[in-house]
Amino acid sequence: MKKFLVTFLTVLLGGAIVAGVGVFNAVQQEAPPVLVANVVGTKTAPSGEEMPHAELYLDVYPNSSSQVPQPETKSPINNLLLAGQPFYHPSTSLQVPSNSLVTIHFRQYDSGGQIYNPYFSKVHGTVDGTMKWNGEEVTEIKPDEVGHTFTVHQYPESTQPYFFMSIPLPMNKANAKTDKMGYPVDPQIVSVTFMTGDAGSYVWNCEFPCGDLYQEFGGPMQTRGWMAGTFDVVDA
Amino acid sequence: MSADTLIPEEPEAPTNRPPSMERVRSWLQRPYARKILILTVVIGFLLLPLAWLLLAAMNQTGAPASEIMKDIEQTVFVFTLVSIPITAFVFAVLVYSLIGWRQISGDEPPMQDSPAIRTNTIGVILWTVASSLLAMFLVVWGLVELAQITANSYGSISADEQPGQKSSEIINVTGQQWVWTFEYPEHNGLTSDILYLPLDRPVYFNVTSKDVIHNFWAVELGVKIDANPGAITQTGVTANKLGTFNVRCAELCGMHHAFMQTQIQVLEQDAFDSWVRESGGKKTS
Amino acid sequence: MSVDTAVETKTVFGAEVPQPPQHGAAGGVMRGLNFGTGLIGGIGLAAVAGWVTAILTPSSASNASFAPMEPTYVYLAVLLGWVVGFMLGMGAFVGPLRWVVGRDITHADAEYMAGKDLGRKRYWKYTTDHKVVGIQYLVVTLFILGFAGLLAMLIRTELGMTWTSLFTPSFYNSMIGTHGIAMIIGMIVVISGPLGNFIVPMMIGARDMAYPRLNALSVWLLVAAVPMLVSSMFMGGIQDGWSVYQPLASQAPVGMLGYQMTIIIFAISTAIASVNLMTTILTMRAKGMTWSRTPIFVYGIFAASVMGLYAFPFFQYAQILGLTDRVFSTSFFDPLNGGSVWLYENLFWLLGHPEVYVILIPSMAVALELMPVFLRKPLFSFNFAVAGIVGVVALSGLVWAHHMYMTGWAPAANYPFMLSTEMISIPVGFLVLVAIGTFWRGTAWTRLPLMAVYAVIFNKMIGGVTGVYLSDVPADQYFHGSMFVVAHFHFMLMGAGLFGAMAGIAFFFPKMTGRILDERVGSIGLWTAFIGFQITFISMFVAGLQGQPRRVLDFDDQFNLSNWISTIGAYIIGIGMLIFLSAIITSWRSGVIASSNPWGSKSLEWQTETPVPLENFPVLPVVTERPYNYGVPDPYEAELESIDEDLTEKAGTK
Amino acid sequence: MSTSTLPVSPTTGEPITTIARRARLGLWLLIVADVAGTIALVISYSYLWSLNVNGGWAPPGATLTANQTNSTLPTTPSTATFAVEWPFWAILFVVVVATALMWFGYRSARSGNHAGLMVGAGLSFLVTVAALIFQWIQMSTFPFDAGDGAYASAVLLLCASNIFHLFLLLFIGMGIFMRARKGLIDKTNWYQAQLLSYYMTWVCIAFLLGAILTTFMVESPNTDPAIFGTFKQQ
Repeated sequence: MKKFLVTFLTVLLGGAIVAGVGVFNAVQQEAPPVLVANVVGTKTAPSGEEMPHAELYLDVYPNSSSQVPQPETKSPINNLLLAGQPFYHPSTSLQVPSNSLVTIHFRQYDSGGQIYNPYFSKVHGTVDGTMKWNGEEVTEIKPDEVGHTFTVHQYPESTQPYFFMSIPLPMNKANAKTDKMGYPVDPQIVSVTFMTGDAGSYVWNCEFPCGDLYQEFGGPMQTRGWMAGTFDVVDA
Repeated sequence: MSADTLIPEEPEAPTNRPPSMERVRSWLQRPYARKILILTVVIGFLLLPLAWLLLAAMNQTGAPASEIMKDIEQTVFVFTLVSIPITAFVFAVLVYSLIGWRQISGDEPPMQDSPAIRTNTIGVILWTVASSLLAMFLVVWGLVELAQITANSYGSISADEQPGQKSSEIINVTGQQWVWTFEYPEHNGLTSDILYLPLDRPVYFNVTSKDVIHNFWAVELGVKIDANPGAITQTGVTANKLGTFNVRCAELCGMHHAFMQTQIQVLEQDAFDSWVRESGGKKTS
Repeated sequence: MSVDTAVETKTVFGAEVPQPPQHGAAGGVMRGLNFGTGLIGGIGLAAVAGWVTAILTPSSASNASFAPMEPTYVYLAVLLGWVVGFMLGMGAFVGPLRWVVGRDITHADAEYMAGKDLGRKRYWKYTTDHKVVGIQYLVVTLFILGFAGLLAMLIRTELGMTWTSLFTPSFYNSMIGTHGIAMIIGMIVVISGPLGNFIVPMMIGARDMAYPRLNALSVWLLVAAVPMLVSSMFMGGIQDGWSVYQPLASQAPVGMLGYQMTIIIFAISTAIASVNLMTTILTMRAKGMTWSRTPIFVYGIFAASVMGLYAFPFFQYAQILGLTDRVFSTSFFDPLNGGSVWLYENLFWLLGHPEVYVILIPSMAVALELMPVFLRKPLFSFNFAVAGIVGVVALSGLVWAHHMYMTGWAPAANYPFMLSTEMISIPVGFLVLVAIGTFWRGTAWTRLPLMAVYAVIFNKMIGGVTGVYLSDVPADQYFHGSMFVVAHFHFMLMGAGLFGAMAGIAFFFPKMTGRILDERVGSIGLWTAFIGFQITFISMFVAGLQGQPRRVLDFDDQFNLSNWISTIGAYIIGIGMLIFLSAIITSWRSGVIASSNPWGSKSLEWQTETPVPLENFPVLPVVTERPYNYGVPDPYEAELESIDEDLTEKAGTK
Repeated sequence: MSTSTLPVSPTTGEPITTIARRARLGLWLLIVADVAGTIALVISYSYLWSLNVNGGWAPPGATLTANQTNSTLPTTPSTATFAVEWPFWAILFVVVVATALMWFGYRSARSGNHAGLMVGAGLSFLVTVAALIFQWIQMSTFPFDAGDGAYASAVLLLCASNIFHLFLLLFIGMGIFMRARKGLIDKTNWYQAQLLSYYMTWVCIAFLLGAILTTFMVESPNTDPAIFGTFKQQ
């Protein structure tokens, strides 16, 4: 019987190791806390229908400093390897209500340049296909003046509605006035309004190459909490 | 119970049969030979539904939407049928070896040895010929199908049918981490994140990538080709079914590889034209 | 003779042998070195190298795409420091340096290094005895497989729990990459390492391997390589699958260096091990052991060594080129500056496909080797078994591009590669024929090793048939890059490979450890794993047929069911493997003491006593008969002959 | 001499001829692995040469014009020029000389001419050092850096492979010389010198391959490759 006890213990120990490593890594790699878009009233959709209206505020920083907070992460190696890289703030895990109009306000503090694919210098998927840039309604910006993009795209589930939205965030010019930490005093203000359908889970990432390594698409571009994240549409 | 050690009944006196037939007949009279053959047939019939089950799984989201996909399914079907007999035979021997021929357990090595069959010329020749023929069949089938599929896509189209002809449509597919974009160069460079295809018209895809390797997989259309950075790969298809289909990326391309998916909308020609007009593309043809 | 002093002599195997001068006690500096000093040397030198590099590298150093280079340089220095320091601490450089200065090793030195009178300590040292190396390989391999298996469990957990996601996509990608390459490394060595080193010299009647010190080098290089792979998990990981296709690999965090260094070192280890095994087999077979009297297992190991020898350098160079791309900004795989992604794929798969057979052929050879013992009859058509192995080796180098059907690198090349790939089913079919023929009318002694062989043949059939779909370009156009491929190669590498390794370990366990592997617990483990295996990978076939791409952590709802079942199966495999592991552990510690030949086998390795003495055979054996000389005259053959006689008589009387 | 028995290995007691036979086989097999690695480099060079991806195989001293590149990408096309080809042949010549000297040393050892062995092994060692220095000078004076496109990368790695080979030769050559000095290599036990001669011969072939590549495969045959990230040809 003793050998069966040993067997049982081996299985138990093996399971415990797997569970332990799994939990440890899951905690280590946990996504940043969810940022919820709060419903702030109603708004008229282009169809004339009154819909709930929610708002969300996001900032894009070129790097972390004492003036701006750190990206939310529990992974020490990410903090080490991605120091000085751009990130979205306050969170990259976003949640918006379904069947409503959502407005996201961006403040963009980073510089930028030429985007690979001019498709992403245009506005896609918003109400009227426009965005408000420093108070002005535009449908696209110059491909060589892009700072970042906010591109939400399809989650691989066919049961949820197709959703694609891409917004270019213009860059701050090199001669822009900066404060003593090097951030622009007047960041690029962009706000977009879009309509959500039924509930679903999506992901978003930046399509402007602002990371490091090959094609400047490594590092922060491939790390949630920096330039990519989740985008959940949930029933209120 | 050891049926095999029993010598079968006295063989019938040979009549006019050729000697080889006599040997085969004598072989078939052995109890295990018949049982294995029966087992092979039974297992074969048990495996037979696989040929349809595989297709059912492949068609879970709908029947093939192109000639290419139909060819692929046909290939899968035929290959399944062809491999069933040989699989069934091997499984039959495995099963019979466990339950038919005498088996023993215990801690000590068995006292009695089994028959010392070092080889069997007829069996070996049969197997070699059969497996070579099977392999040949698979190769020939594959080559013919491949030529056919290639003809249905970009590769071997004759000059007068090359893209640029009125009947066809060119689409430039760009893979980029982690979004597909589709450009319609014949329509004023119209670009879209959903792949719109006209029904029953050949479409040619030029595929490339702006960063790493992606794989453009139009699942229900049976189209698959890598999007390579620094190179243009070409393929094509004629969609023959209306509906919404899937594009998935089939080559690991970084963090959001699992999410690099989009839709294919196959539209009637009218609907396609009006989509082109509404999206700001110029109808050139 | 130029040496004029009186030469000491020593009696070695009955012969008076002159000895070079002995410097100090036997073993020299090796007396003070062991695994502990290896660790101290490795970690110490790694720390020093990393620290110096950190000081020397300006923190502003960056490459053309703004990547900060400091972590890269420091990590690379740490890895190099670890390898050099570890091998230094183990004493790997003592032999070469003594050779250069002309202080040749004496017989006493050699005996010390072979672990004579060292007891258990010899397992922790740079020991040259092939039996010690075999055990070291076994333990290292079990660790590698355990690590990779742990990752497999985590991967399946993520895929099964469709309602929640445990890991970020980056970490998930890094897990699949590390799982893949760790399994590949583990599976490549799992048979040719432990069994190849421990058993093959005894099987051919030799006293040791041809190059005992290279043998020790190969196992300790493996030990040096694997921690680098594990460390890469903590440096951002390998987020690119086991094949680390470029240029995606150039985007991975610095952990990629861990992968590249692991492969570079592992390839050296493999090349050395291959040379050693091949030379041993070619030159050290016992008197009378002609090629037709050589057991099939030896052929299998030889074939694996041949393929490993010519294929691994391609992989190694692919990683060297990738490493220079990352560290020195060269552009072999960077298409912006003239590099080609197809170059990487070609170099990689030039290894990649032979490597599959490096895993499979030894496993099939183990199956064929132990079938005659348990069925008490000779191997059916020995020549066909050899022909099958030779055919696979010959074709293995000509089929690599079937992994690249869909890359578009050369559409016209798909035709010949489809031809060569489907041709390979003929030699593989020979091996199946030999297995079938050996089962034919055999009295099965249904012990654990034989049962594992049944599992191998069964899985091999499924893997082989599904491989036919993938070898066909039109069908591959649907299956390429889908879960179908994953299921297929798990059937081959795990279903045939790993179960074959389990058969081999169970079979040779009494010779290696002196104890019998517990039949009951081992069988429970084996069958649990087998059932779990079928559940996991058959439902993975279904997922692939439905159209699920591989290496995704999130998927459409329609794949939920098959993934969920697959995950349950994976847990069953995990439990089964742990049970099997516990059988190994308990039997090793306190199993039934084995006699020297518990299976009643006729091959040479069982004729020596257990535990095996240092020199294996006090007197080298002489082989006088073919292997697998089991069996009794066949009653049916007599019957057939009588029919033939009757017929000739009839023909004569006509 | 005739009375002395056949020399045997001090560790296993086997005749030295057996050991030599085994070592020769092992060397041939190691050379197979080395050949495979070198072929990987040859494949890399010729593959990149034939493809000229994105026009990145060094255009000799010229830059691509604006409409020839993909202006959306943050990359500067290579401005490298091709290397001078004669140093490859010169270094090959030096290595051949070293090899010939080693062969002379080995043949001398076989015929019992100890002085010849010492001269051959010693001079071969020195010439190998010279080859290493030449190779290093060539590598450090190329008109390009590692980052200057595919041609630069391929050539530099060929040279690095050469340097690796030369270092190996130095190590073994030093050993042969020291052992010859100690009298460990003589008329009856010469196989290690033979092994080095064999290996050096292969190294010459590897150098020759490099020289052939860099001489005869310079300008890429593909003059209008696709432009990265676009559907245009150059």
